Amino acid sequence: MATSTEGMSITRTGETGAFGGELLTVNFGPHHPSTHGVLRLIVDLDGEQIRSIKPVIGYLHTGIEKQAEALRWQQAVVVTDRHDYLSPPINNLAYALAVEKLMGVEVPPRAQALRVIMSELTRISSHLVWLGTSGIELGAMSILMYCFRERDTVLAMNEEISGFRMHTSYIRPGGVMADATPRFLEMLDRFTREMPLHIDEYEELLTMNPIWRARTIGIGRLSPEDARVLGASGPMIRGSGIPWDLRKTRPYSGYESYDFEVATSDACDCYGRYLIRIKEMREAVKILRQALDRLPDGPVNVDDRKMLPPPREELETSMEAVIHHFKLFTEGYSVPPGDVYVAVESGRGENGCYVVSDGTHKPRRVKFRSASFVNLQALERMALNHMIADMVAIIGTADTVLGDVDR
Amino acid sequence: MIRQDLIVERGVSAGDEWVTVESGSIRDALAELKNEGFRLLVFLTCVDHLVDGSRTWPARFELVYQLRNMETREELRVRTFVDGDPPHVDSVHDMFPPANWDERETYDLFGVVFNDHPDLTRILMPDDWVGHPLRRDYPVGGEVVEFSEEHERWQTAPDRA
Amino acid sequence: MGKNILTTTLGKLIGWGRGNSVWPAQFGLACCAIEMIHTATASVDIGRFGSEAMRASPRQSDLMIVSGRVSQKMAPILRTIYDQMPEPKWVISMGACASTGGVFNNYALLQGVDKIVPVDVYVPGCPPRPEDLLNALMILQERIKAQGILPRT
Amino acid sequence: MLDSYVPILIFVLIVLGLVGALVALSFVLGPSKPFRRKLAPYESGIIPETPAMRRLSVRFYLTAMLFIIFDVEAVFFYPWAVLLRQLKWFGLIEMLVFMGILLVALAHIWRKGGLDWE
Repeated sequence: MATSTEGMSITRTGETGAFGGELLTVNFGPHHPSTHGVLRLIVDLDGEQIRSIKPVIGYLHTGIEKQAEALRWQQAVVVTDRHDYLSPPINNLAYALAVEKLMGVEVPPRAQALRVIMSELTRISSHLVWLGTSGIELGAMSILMYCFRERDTVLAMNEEISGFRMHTSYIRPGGVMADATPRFLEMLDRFTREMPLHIDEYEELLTMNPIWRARTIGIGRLSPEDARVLGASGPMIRGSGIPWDLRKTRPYSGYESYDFEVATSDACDCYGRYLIRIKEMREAVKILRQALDRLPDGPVNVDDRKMLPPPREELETSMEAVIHHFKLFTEGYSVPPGDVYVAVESGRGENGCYVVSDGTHKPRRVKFRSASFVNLQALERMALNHMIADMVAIIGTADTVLGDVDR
Repeated sequence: MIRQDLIVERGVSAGDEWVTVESGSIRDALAELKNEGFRLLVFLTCVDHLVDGSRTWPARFELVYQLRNMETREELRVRTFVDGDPPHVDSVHDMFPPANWDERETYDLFGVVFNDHPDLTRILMPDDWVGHPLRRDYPVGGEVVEFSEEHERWQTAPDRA
Repeated sequence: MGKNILTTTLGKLIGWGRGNSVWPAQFGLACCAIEMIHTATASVDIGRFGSEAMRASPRQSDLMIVSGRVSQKMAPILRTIYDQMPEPKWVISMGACASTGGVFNNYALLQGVDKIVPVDVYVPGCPPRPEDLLNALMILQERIKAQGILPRT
Repeated sequence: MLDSYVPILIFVLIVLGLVGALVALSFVLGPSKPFRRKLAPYESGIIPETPAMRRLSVRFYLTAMLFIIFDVEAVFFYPWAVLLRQLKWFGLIEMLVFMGILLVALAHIWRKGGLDWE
């Protein structure tokens, strides 16, 4: 096992700070309660002011892209769940859309609506985790309990429709795993009515809270030019006044048929991004409402026998079904050669999936374009000359998930 | 769009436009595209075409630059093929800041050296890791699963499997 | 100290004290960490079992819940944190990735955290439900209560 | 005269006895296995090679001094508050004068910018 000590230890540089004190090199290390995962920042401090930041990542590198190359096309869905573990269905959607584009297959409208429902539910649950953990880092203890109470209802819905709380693997190339059960639709209906009231509770807790406003207004300033140059996406770029939302600019999976607003604010700081995420949760509930009211009926999977196993009862009667079933579960299907890039809007920003196929039954290369990996690079520009305590608010507002960064 | 002499090949794959460029002139091509409005580098990665029968590849490593024009919402994929051990290509971190970490990751996982990159060190793997994991001749590793039919192949490189 | 009526009752008292106040170190790595937070919040309250105070520093914690996948780069750091925890200390390996490498059998992950730290309770699941983690904690509490007085050195 | 201090003596004895017993018990019953790596400073999992003792910037010293001045001022309030009923008007005016002087000092520091951190 590589016990590298070189990259681990830190040496204290000796330059002098502004008021004669020496720069203290502090390790905002991998095991830290407020880094939203195993992020490590080597920070040079002059008193309490940050003079330089050097992010060190890779402490959660799981080799997901190598694992996807060793699995078959339908098996790789399981791996896509786990790199951005706060929005698993959205990762599945990126991978599924990419494979379907390569196969030249179109998913029936009911499956598209169910995919939109699961994506919006995941966006809400991802924002709830962000709000809860960012709040508790800045001292707002009770917001965590409120947020995770609602997140439990979302996870109960995930479990109802796919049998799994977090990594649902619900969205697959060729459609979705199973149709929505009536109980799921009833839970979703109650959720869309109650959630706006809960969001009002969060707003009462934080929006006018003087401590919260003092800790977030004017902190983590990212100018529109910086956001555009650094390639930030999601609330990071919308927080700087650029209304770039992939669901509007490059719509996918039927998003153009829902009307919702893109939450932007030109405050360019943590408070602006907090308001954006709260508004995004309200917009997500509006989309869920529309999707539920206009849920088309029909099949939920493509009826392409090469891609998806035939229904169980057909196995007794038709011989082709048995052959398809056997071939699918021994070798899996093969995708025509080519490469494609599909980008979807996750809670953090643009989560894309670049898939290269060489015609065999295993992908040649699966590259996940992760929003957190790019937004983390904006951290250095936002946090310079801030206090070390504001560093916590800035890491929080970047909403990086370290599984997504390290893949 | 960009000067004809730079383009080696052009095509559309599953709805995405792509252009192949000589590996030596990657900087000029990207500079030109940037002036035309493709200011955002969505991602940069590498694909290893060892033992890839789907097409005859000019070289083993294919570097992929995905560019996007935020105003007209167009996307263009620029490819270039490099070879050699280790393969060398010019860095574009000054034109596209996001490329800084992408290039470090591509160096870390594929071993592609980007000339005059400010800090070309490993970003994901431990600093003293040997080998570049995402190359096709690097075994998937992990523990050998007993009684699995890929018991032997799991450890050996694909071309000797 | 020999085994007599005094030490066994004292042992039971100490075991009861230790068992009901196991403070976990906040060692959140990946997806299981989110489920660990769920265990600590109101719906499945770990506070009823004395483990609500998730300490950030290893100095004040006596249980390390390894929640998530341990990569090769994180392994020496996990071992350092385990060393820096005061005695007596226990380890719960939460989730398939921590216990056996889980879904990822590849170069990047440590195939099971018991390769570097002695593990007391394994929790299956990917990620396990909050109730599973609670069950593991209760199993650990029974084991702690049975330990009684530990040898001095 | 001394017997009015007996409760305080009993209180001190109980405190010392309890704390002493607890520490001794935990020292005797708890296992302890110190070794170099465990005693190394904890910095988020990384063992630093060089000590963290560096020359601090002078602002900390300024803030510390300000705190001490106004903390000592607060200490003088306690005996004054206890005896305020006997001191009647004289005590009140005396304390206001005392506070006035310190308020002038605070205003001077505030205007000179000693309080803001940048």
